[in-house]
Amino acid sequence: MTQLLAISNLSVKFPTRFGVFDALEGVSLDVNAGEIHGLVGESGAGKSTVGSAVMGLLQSPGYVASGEIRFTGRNLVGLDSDDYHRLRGDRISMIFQDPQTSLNPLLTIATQMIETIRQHRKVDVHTARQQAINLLKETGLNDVDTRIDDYPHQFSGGMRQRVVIALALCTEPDLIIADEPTTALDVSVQKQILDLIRTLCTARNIGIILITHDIGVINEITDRVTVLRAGRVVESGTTEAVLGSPAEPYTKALMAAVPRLDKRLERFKNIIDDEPTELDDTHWKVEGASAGYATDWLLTNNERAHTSDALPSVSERPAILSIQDLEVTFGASGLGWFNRSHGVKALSGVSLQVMPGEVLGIVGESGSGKSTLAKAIVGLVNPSAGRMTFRDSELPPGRQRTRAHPSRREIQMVFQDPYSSLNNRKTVEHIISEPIQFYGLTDNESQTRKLVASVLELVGMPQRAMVKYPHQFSGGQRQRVAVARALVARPEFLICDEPTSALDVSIQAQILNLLKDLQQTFGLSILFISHNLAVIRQMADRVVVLQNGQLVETAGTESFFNSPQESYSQLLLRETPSLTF
Amino acid sequence: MLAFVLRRLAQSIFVMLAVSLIAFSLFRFVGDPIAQMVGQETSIEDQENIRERLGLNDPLTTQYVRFVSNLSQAEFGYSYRTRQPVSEMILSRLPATLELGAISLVISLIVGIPAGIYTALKRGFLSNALLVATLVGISIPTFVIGIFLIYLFGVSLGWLPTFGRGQTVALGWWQTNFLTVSGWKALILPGVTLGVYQLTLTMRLVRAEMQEVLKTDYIKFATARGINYRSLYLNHAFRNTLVPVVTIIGLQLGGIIAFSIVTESVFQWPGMGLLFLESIRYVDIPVMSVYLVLIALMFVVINLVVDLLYFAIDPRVRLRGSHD
Amino acid sequence: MINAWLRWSRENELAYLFFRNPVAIVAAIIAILCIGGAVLSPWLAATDPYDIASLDIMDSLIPPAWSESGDARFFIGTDDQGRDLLSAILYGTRLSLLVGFLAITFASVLGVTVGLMAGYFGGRFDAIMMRIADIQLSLPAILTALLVDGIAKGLLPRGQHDNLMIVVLTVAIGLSLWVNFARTVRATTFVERNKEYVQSCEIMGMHPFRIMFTHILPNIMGPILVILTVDLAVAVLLEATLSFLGVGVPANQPSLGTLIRIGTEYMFSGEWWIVIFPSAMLILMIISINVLGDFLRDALNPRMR
Amino acid sequence: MTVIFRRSLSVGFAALWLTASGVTQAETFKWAGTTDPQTMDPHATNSAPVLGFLNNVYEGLVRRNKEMKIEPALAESWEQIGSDGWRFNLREGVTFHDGSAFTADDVLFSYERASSEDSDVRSWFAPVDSVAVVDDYTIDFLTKAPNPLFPDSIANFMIMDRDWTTSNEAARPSREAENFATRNTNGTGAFTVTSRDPGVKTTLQPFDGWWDTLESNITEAVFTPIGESATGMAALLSGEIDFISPIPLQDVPRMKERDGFTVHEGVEARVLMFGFAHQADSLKFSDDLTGENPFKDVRVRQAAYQAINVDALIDKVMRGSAQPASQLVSSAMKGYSEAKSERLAYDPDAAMQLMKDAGYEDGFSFGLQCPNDRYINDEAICKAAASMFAKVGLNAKLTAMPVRNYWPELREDNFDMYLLGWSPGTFDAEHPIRFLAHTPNSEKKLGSWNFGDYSNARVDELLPMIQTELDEDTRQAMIDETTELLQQEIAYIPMYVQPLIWASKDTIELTQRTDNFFILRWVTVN
Repeated sequence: MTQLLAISNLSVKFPTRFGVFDALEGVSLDVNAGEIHGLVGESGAGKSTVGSAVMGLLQSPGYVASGEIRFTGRNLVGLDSDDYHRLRGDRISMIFQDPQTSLNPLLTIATQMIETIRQHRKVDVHTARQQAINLLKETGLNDVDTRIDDYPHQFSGGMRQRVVIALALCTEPDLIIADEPTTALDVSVQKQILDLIRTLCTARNIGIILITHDIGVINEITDRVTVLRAGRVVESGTTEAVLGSPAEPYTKALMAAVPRLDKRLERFKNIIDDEPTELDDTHWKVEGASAGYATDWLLTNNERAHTSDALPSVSERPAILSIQDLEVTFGASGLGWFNRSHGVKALSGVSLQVMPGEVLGIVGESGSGKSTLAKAIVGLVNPSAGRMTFRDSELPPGRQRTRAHPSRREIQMVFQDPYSSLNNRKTVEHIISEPIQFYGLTDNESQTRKLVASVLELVGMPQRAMVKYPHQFSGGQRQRVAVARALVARPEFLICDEPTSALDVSIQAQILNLLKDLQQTFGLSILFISHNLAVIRQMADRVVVLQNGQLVETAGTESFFNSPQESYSQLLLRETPSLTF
Repeated sequence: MLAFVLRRLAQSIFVMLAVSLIAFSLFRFVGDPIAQMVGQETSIEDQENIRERLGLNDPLTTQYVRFVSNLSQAEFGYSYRTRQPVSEMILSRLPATLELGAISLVISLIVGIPAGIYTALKRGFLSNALLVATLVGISIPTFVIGIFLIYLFGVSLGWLPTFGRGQTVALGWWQTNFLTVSGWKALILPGVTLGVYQLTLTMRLVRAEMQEVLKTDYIKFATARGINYRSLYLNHAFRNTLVPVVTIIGLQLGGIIAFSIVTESVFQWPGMGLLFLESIRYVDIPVMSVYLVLIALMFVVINLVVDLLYFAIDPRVRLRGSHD
Repeated sequence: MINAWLRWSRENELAYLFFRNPVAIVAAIIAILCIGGAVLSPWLAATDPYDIASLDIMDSLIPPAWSESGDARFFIGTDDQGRDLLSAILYGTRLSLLVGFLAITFASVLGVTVGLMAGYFGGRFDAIMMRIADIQLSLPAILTALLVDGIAKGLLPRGQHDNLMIVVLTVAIGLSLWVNFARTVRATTFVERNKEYVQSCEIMGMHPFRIMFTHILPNIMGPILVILTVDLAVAVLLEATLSFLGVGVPANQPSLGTLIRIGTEYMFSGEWWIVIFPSAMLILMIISINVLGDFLRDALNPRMR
Repeated sequence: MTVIFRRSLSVGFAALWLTASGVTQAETFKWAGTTDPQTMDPHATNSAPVLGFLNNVYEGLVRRNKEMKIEPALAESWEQIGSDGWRFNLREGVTFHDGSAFTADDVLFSYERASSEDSDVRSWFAPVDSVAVVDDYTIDFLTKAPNPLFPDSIANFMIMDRDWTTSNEAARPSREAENFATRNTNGTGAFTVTSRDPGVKTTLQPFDGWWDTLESNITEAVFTPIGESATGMAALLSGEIDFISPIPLQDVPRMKERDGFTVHEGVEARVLMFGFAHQADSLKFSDDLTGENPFKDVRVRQAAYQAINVDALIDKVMRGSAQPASQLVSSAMKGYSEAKSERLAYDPDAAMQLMKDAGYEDGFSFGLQCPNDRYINDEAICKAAASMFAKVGLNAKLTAMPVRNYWPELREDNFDMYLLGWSPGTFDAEHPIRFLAHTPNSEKKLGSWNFGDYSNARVDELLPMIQTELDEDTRQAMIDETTELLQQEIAYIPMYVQPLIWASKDTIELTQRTDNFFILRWVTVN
């Protein structure tokens, strides 16, 4: 094995108005030909900065402050920009995260590939085209001869990522930097792409730097791994060694936070707590506010609190929510005069029940209709057929649900993206107190204020958070606020739509812990939606699998993960990268 | 795609009817056409007779129905002022306005687009100078620019004509400026006056869009593939700015037509805008109303062309369209 | 004090960017001077140009004080009516800005409301409003002005026209500008309405108007603010152009545009100051507003940073 | 199509060659005015731009010479027949531009055409009872009453050819649509129209077969309307045009100093005046008075008169280029009252005293209407006057508007005081008395521009006498009496006679006539 790339003591600085930010500090790593070197870490760890630094594409005003990047012996730091540009694509190439955005939408695949090939090799158009066709075949694209003249939007996500890889391979580079190459893909496709990368690496003897936040992916295909945290190397070595017997506490904690596919944990333990807490935050209190006050308030006037112990078991009680033959069709509008289309069925014939105090996990890939299901329940979309019953009474669908309908309070939702689910222009106090005031749950403002502070404490936030704006918080903290907002409405039923998929694993673990705690304390019924089977396993009592808008399988969690019945369920379980040791 | 065009045409008829109604209600407020038609010695009775004969005493609805039904039969009526057929008057003025508009559009594009790309890519003195210069451009009222240019190039330097179209050549009914030296010379000052504002908008828009596109993944990916900068900026980046740029340019064409009223007035450019101003002055209702409807028609056509250009530019639109 | 300023500017993104942008600072100073001078014109100006009794035709067309036949009373000379040009410019700026501010207020209230509703409700309402916007775009501002002028004259009692012209201009310019607001607000509302914070309001059963005005509106203030600045400049220019075409403010209350229009009549007669000073004032003011608009556009657009 | 294309292309190349080689004939004369003549039909529109322009193309029985005096044209001579008629002896050997001969029948036809329902000049023939062709070269116009001024009143009555007109279906002027005569001409005048692009350009050439000798040496004349005065000035200064009418007053001093240009200043026939709402019971636009109309009081009217410093107006607003006016006509008009040529003096103190006497010591506000695109510096005059009025307590609220709105506004009596300019079409003092001083009477078509309803029985009595009186001295005495009445009652405030300001290159020799008609046959290019 020849050493392709040797990074030593690399420091990258970004001057900002708060001072100079050290994106990388003294990072050293090396990559050999025919080897996949994983870079893993949470957001802000500096993984992508390593890639950009190697490519010479550090975003202004970032710069390499010190250290060397030796590529086949040649130091790339300080290289003339024209020379660097010749090097790019030719010797070093790159694969980006999102195949939806990394291809030029206006040019055909052929145009983009031929241009790239002819940029670096003196060949005529025909030869270049033939090379492009061969490459696309190599990456596993079907009907290459005809499809090469298609535009990017005509390909599915997985196919597109194959095209991206073919493009990166156009000039037979020695080193490829793959920045989260499978993060935007469904698990079933992810596995194929990872296999492809592995094959190409071996067959072409290419060195690959694989940047990812997913330890499962690292475990799956990398030869060696470097763990980064806040711009510094935490641990580096062969994948087996680092993941098998992590030496550093951070690595251990990181691995502990990853939800396990093979077993259910009561709680995540040993969590890294990175969230900075300013000192004065902890001293700022609203008089009389405490987590206990919030718990008491939430439990008062709450039927569950009184009845849950009285009834013997979950299964004997009537379902809190039951759905029969739900069907949702999109795009079948009669508005156009000339194009009455029949629309796309996002959901068809879905029936399910949620028992009181139960967590029902909904799992499926993108396009499976899992979010549509949630929206149909809360009334955001209009079902075209089927009926829903909530707490023994008919739940009017979509627009027929009046604004004052009691279910509007009783059903609450936690969204996927905490950056868009909180109104950035309102204070946290305003955000949380809005449902309280809207539903008229308190008698006066001081009580509202006390309650807001208490609920914040309940979800693990300092009370002072209430005077701040969402943008002053990290993603995990925002998600806590979102949970608090859902909680103060005193809901019977909570829908969590991918509540952790936008978060780092350690934060995900915290939020999952929080949800578990709250569910236990308040006996909430939860519909928990996720694409991540491991997360579902940690959270759900029962599992529902959706595929293309249809219900594939319903089973108790343990039995599902131990012996899935349907072939699609088996496929999903098989393809999900996981930590199994 | 045919369905799309048909749908747009249906909407267009609605737009045109609305504009014609507005145009029509405008009449009553512009002034008294009769007083402008007759000499000072014409008696009040004679004026009343004319009013009656022109149908101006009919109820407004009757007048509107008559107007629309005439329009639909391509009957545009006669000018109150010159008594010529309105269609002929407008047709004879149309080439002047279109050629002026075309020149100013060309000026705004051939200067605005490269300048926009340049300022998006480079920072530095020239870039800042361009940005400031164009700011000055949109900060000065069109008529001040026009009069200033006339004074400088027409009077002080004597290089260019101060008014009119110069020598024109007839191609059928179309009088063109493009075939004579004096015609070209006459186009320069009004073309620049009218183009400056659009140029600024084009440049700023191209700049903003370029800056956006340059931050996209596919440009980063293309850079990572070592695509040469020329192709990167023009073929990859600029092409992707075209959809918004074409949209805005379509809208600007409307602005050019609207602002040509001022420019034509300053340069005595015998186009439709000047005709329109004269018509307002003489309360020449038939000319005004047909002008307005024609402008609405132009807008409709421009909007349609812009939408069709999307088909040409963006395969996503094109291919979705063909599936319908 | 200064430290507090600095700390505030460090916490406030906009202020930080502003204090690092010398061009924006200069522009802001000029804009403040223009607006301040205009607002305070009754106290700053040496004479009241609206008080026709104080005018003396014998004082007309006096060149600036520093030239040979200048008069110390009139620092930058007088116009054709014997008005002190400096006072006239200050008052004219006030009138132009008044018309500009009123017009963009009108345009933004109308445009934002329409844009919010079109973007939020979509569908048929959206289609109809956008067609109406098309119609508006195809009517040149001068026509809108004539139409509004005509209707106002028809509806309102005689003798009120002079005072009315400001309202007429405001409405006319506002009508020509609301489309900008409507289109932008509609586009951004489309984006916002699919965000989860809006959905969470919808789930609660909040009234659509409450969602639009208390939740979406604060989130789209950035683009609105940018259009506000740019269109303020456009409105002032439009008023000047309308004056040029003869649909402007009343004769005895000259706006900056009217002053320039009158001034252009003296281009060849050697009385250059009548056109130069008002033009310079207008250009300076518009440039500074535009520079601020540019600054805001860059600063408020997160994608540009 | 191809043929047309090729031909026009060759025209194009010819044009290219012309421009490129810079061949310009010295005798091509380019001139510009503010408005294009609406029509080429001499009977269709009674407006100065049309009549002025067509005077170069068509001719009447009589014409005005450089001093505005009537001289023979198509009629070699004329005499009164009996007390109620005029006989015109026509010139022989005159041909129209198309070569056909001019006879009495053409005059009869033109009379019928011009006095028809569709004609805009029919008011000229209101006094005519009948017209009789005596022979080919003699024609009689019989009037309803003695009419001493009849030949003067038809100087702009232009003769058209019967055959050309009828064969081209233009036997009557058209109100609604155009006809052949709207854009084509066939006169007997010194120039023929060779091409016309309405609103853009009109080209004329001398008529070879003209009966009179042509003073002018121009071989081609091109007229362009330029509405924007600054643009027109620029065109003249850059040498693209040889002559322009008018130029802005403020440009006169500079223009005079420039080398190579001449300013032609003269006095027009138009008198500018303020009129009052004489009969209204209350002011329409007053903030402080209701139910009373101070302008009914002659003292208030006189106060307004004496508040205006006409000399200052002329000096500043009109740049010294106007003459003060004491009556409704200028001194160049026939019947001008020399005896009554004194204006009341500018005297603000007297004006304030008059206001006090009338009971308006504290002043009052009223509406002053003013056009802004009709007369030279009209708006500026009103503004300046308003500031002068203000000094004696007459607080004018000025509303300036385009003329298209102005006349309807005045017709609806929406004014307390208004600005008016009057140019007598007959160049006789009788004209303004008929239109402005006589009590409005729509039946008799009198007082039709007397917006303020001024009424004086004696004036009404005098008008028909003036119209029919054949003896010059007696007639003048009547006019003097009328003038005195109008002055005593301050029916109007005459201010000044509007100037004529033309400018040309100094190589152009021309004659400026009081009626502001630009006569090409008097133009010489040196």
